[in-house]
Amino acid sequence: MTIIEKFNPLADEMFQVLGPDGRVVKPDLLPSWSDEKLREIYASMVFYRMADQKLISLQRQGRSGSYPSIEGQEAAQVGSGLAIQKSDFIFPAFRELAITHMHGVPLEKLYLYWMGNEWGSNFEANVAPISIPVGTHMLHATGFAWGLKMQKKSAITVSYFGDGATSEGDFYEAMNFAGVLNIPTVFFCQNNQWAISVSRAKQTAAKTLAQKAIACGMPGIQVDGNDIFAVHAVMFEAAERARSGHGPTLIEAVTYRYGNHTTSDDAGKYRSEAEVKEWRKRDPITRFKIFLQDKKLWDEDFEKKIIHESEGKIREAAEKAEKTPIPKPNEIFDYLYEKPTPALEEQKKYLSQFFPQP
Amino acid sequence: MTIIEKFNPLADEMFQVLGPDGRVVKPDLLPSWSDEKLREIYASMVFYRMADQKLISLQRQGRSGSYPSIEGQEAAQVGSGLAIQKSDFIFPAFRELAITHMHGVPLEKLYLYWMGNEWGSNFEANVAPISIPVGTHMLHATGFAWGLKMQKKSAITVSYFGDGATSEGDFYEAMNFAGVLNIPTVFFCQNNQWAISVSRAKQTAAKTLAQKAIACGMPGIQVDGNDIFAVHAVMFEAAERARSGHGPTLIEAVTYRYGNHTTSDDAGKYRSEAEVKEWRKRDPITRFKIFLQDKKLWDEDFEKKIIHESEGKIREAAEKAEKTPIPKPNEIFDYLYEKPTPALEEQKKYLSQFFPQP
Amino acid sequence: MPLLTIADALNLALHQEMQRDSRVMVLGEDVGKDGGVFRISDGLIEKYGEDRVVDTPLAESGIVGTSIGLAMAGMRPVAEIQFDGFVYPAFDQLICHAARMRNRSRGKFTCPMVVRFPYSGGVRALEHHSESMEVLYIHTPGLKVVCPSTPYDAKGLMIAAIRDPDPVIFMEPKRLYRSLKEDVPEEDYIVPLGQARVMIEGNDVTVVGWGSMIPIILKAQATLIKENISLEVIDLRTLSPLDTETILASVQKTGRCVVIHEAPRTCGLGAEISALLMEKALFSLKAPVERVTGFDVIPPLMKAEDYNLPDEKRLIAGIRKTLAS
Amino acid sequence: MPLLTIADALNLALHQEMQRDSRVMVLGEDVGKDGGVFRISDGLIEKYGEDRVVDTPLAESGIVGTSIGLAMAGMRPVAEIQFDGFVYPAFDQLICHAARMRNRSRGKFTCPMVVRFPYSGGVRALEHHSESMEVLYIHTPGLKVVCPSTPYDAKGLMIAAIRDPDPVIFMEPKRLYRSLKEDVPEEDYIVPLGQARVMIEGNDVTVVGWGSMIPIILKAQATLIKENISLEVIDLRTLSPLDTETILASVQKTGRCVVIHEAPRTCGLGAEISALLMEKALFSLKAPVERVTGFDVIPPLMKAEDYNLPDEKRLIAGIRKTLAS
Ligand SMILES: Cc1ncc(C[n+]2csc(CCOP(=O)(O)OP(=O)(O)O)c2C)c(N)n1
Ligand SMILES: Cc1ncc(C[n+]2csc(CCOP(=O)(O)OP(=O)(O)O)c2C)c(N)n1
Ligand SMILES: [Mg+2]
Ligand SMILES: [Mg+2]
Repeated sequence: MTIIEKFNPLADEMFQVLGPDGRVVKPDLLPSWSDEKLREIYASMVFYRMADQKLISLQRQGRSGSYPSIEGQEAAQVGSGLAIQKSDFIFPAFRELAITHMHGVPLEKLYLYWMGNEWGSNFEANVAPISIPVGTHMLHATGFAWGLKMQKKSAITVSYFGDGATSEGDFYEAMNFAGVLNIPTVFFCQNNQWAISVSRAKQTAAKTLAQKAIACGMPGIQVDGNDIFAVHAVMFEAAERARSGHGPTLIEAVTYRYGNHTTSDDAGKYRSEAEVKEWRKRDPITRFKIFLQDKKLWDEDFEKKIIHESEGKIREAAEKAEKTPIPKPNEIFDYLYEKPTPALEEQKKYLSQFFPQP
Repeated sequence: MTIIEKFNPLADEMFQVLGPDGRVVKPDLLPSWSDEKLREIYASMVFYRMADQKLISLQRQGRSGSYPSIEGQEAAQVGSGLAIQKSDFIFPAFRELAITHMHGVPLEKLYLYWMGNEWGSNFEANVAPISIPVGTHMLHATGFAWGLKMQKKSAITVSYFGDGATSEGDFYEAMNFAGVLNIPTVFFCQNNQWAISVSRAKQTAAKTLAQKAIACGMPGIQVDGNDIFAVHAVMFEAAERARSGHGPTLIEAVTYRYGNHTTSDDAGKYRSEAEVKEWRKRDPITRFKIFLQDKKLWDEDFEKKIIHESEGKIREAAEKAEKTPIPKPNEIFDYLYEKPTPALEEQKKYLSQFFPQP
Repeated sequence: MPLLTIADALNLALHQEMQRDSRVMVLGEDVGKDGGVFRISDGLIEKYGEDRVVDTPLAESGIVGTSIGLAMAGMRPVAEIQFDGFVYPAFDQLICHAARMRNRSRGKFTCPMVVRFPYSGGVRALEHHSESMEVLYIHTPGLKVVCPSTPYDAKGLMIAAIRDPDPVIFMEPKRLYRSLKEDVPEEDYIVPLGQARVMIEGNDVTVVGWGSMIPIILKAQATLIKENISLEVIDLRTLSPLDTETILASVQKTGRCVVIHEAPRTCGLGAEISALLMEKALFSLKAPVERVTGFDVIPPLMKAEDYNLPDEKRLIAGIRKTLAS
Repeated sequence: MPLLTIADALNLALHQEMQRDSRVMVLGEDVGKDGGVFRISDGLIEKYGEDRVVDTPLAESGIVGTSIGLAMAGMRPVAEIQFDGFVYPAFDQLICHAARMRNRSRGKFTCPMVVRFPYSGGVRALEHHSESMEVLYIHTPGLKVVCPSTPYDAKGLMIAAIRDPDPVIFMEPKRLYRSLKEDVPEEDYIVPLGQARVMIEGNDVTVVGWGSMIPIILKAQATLIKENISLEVIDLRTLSPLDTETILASVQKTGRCVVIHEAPRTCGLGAEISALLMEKALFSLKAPVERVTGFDVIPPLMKAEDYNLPDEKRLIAGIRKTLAS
């Protein structure tokens, strides 16, 4: 418990373990992961980049709805996901393909969701449904963790959200409730520099997003979101703080969205290719690859193998999702309440005239 | 421009010029007010305490609706009001009898408002209507100041609100817009320690309310709200910062609400008499009286004279307000839009059957 | 059986449900030591402690948003919003999340929670303290909306609402909080959601109302019965889902119907009831369904408040109108 | 006259009003460089600069709340909310302040402002992007609500809304943004608020709709005319204040009426129109007023979206039903 407490969000620093060039900056803070684990983690990041790409092409082919890409944010998600326990609960926004899958949601479910089927949100894992209204679900994560605390459970919650989300009043209210009620939750902000076309600088005059925690009397820390070790270390501490009754933490993971906001967006309208190029130099996967190379844990064969394996899994998930039958007309009425109301029954019957069910 | 910039809202200090005992702590920061002006200011604080008391007794007699007393907060309001210009705009919450009157609203209007007549909000002065929904009107002050800036006017806006209001998302959004758009406005929080029965400590884990400004990249300062000189000095700087294009400031004026939340409330249910007594020792009027006594500017005759004069003005205002005819039935329809809609005309006609108008 | 007011009955229901079910929590502004500004949660904090009875920060979206999380986690939050006019900051959480969590997750997560607040005018309060905007919640799929008018129903509906598996908006007619008393059983009972109550049977005109309008209907009934005009009085009790069957059965009998509500006229619940009768009972109607409502205005401050509130005179005029055609 | 889409026409109206009146500002999320996610504000920032065309922080209450202040100060803000489902965080500012400032201050302060947003389903969008909750605004006294269905009206209504002295909610049928083109005058003109338009005259059934439902009505009209069933088609254009007169005149002629809307059925605007006809035209009605509406459900995700959206088949069934009785 030292990184977070030592950190001063007003000092304009960013916590980092692995530099953009793949060299270790703070060797004492490297986790004691086995070579096997390191390779697995690398493989998972590659897998997520490919799974993300797949959805983009499905959308282009009209086989999915519009989709917000995570490309560039793999370390932020995988690094934080590695630091929590399966019994902890994740509250995602919408740009969270990696962390939601990592926390137990099958890929075909996530694909199904983006294809526009509510069953794609029926998660078995400890993951709340994808939340489209920006900034609203951190209140749920706070309330849920409050409930866990009431029930004397040791699990915590983590909410994921973007830089834009920090401008919503609900974000502030969630932090304020969490702070004053000492709630076991972590606010994990993926500052990917853009909220659609609005830059981080236009979102707030605050120098860092981490410093927003000060308004609610809780610690805030800025971390290099493309550095998987740094993210992991900070998230691990924040989770342990929460779990041990020390309350919430705000983490600002500094990262970048390489792609368009969603497949409906054209980022070329509002930002330069040069900027994207600059950020690609700090790529989370490349950086980690160099680290592995230095440890002789990476070679071309390994890369080919994980690409091949990933392709198989991804193809399978896409097929499963596409084969899922579309919902029946009845379904739009059946999940509003535990028991449909008389009006809903009447409307259901009326609709069956137009869409006879088998 | 030094007090605000030098202030560190995280250092747990409170800016003060005149100590609770009436002795000057920072003589170099005393304003160069004439003896006459000092006596006038004292008289106005006494007047406001009496005008406030009058409404409480009118309410007890069933001659007014419930009313939120300002007793104890006179220095915060008068001190800040002295530091701004008549062309500046005030956006009050509801506990602002002194500042709204001081800024030009006749007392009878304010009485009329609390008696439940909309004409009591038809201010000629540069004062927005009383705003009941807690925390919402700081956005208006921000927008209004934005408009003034667009129109290249030199006036600024000041919003007044309580400690409880700082928990609303709108408060944060207002500060965030003001910060990032560099709006000429001042956020003036009267932290009177209570939001009805909820103590300051239960409102937020932040040590000071002033530090909430950090979340929006603007300066925040905590000031002794019962010290008229300190409030004036800080407000003067904040106003000048705004006016000269340096952006918004959050001021936390630390004060106390002696009375019940409103005349409908019983503060005995949630706080101790001892606490109130402790705060009365830091009374803003007594403190200022001692200061005047030391300068030989106060004696019993003076006190009697101002009490006598105030009584007259207050009686007159109450009479005027009570003599104001109650609104006619038509009025409830006539101010919704510039021109009543056909439905409203129909409803007006219908109502006239039940309340024939002279 | 003790004689209780609506306020007492609600307080009793909260006490009993907190006693019975440790998942039940009460949260909101001033619900703790103060017992709520109308004292509906009086005594709870002393009995069930600060963990289960929570004075929250002053933030309605926060109150409802964290309640959603609490409910998803298996608690049974009863959130108080201090007044009708202060629910709106929480409207986004209500419509986007509380109302949708079950549907969105195909039943994986649910929001068994109650959001209760005083509504109605007639108490000479400040601006934003005299509203009746039930339509906002009725028109939001996924919410249920409840509004008692008697102490007995207040207790039974509150218990039903707390035990309901879905989010319930519980509107309490503030001007009736302490204006009437009735025998309320000590024991645990529920008044099922979704069932209107025929308070008085009659033959000439069906009058449909709820909450704060019920005493006005009862007065009109007592007045008109002297002229041999017999009203059938229906207290909806639950506004969503609507008990269309009970209304329909009555209007098929009487052939005439007046709906009375405080809410603004345009797109009020009166319109829905009128439209339903149009669709399902047009040929039973001897006269157009009449609406006696608040106007399409902002609730006036107290001096002019009575102009807007439907009263016995206006109701009787509406009834006579349906009888005249 | 150029052939324009609704999107073009709105864009043109914004350009012309910004040109004409320096008090007009456009603010919201992504309205600047991006020109809005639907490009309605395209080119404005280049022409009128960053001061008047403002990419705000991502906070809807902030956008509407500061617009209120701007309007009070004498500006003419046109605020964009990015989608129908994201207006709710601003609902409190709309109902408590924008709608009330004039009444509260007895005319001292007013809120001449426009809050515009795309609404309607049918574009295969994400959750919260396909809503039609106009009733929330119609039922709020003090707001006006506008909803065009053609490029001509889009431009004329937008200009009227910007010049209106009161707050206007401007709902843009997103699925029609680019689906039809028509000649739109270059010059400055307004379509007055509060006036419905009889799009097609007919004798058998009056069909009332607005926005995204108009093309469906027109299709049904074209289908049915072949069977010699003649529809009178009314496009409301303004939803509040309602042009009751035009509806009434038509139904007095046809004796039959169908209202179609995407919004949830219960307490939809269809109910109000039905209730009005009940009150003002019951004895002209040859059949009950029929409502063809969205269901009381949460707008389904895209795979199931069509189940919920009223279409030509359902409309024609409704029309036939009124003709059968
Ligand atoms: C309340 C709300 N307002 C607007 C939108 C439309 N919208 C979707 S994503 C987005 C930008 C979000 O930015 P950020 O929080 O930084 O997340 P990112 O997309 O970068 O992951 C906007 C404005 C929304 N979904 N919800
Ligand atoms: C949005 C909203 N929620 C609740 C209330 C009810 N209410 C009125 S005053 C008040 C407490 C306000 O506390 P604070 O901001 O500290 O101001 P003070 O009353 O102490 O001046 C509350 C909860 C309200 N008026 N508006
Ligand atoms: Mg972002
Ligand atoms: Mg206070």
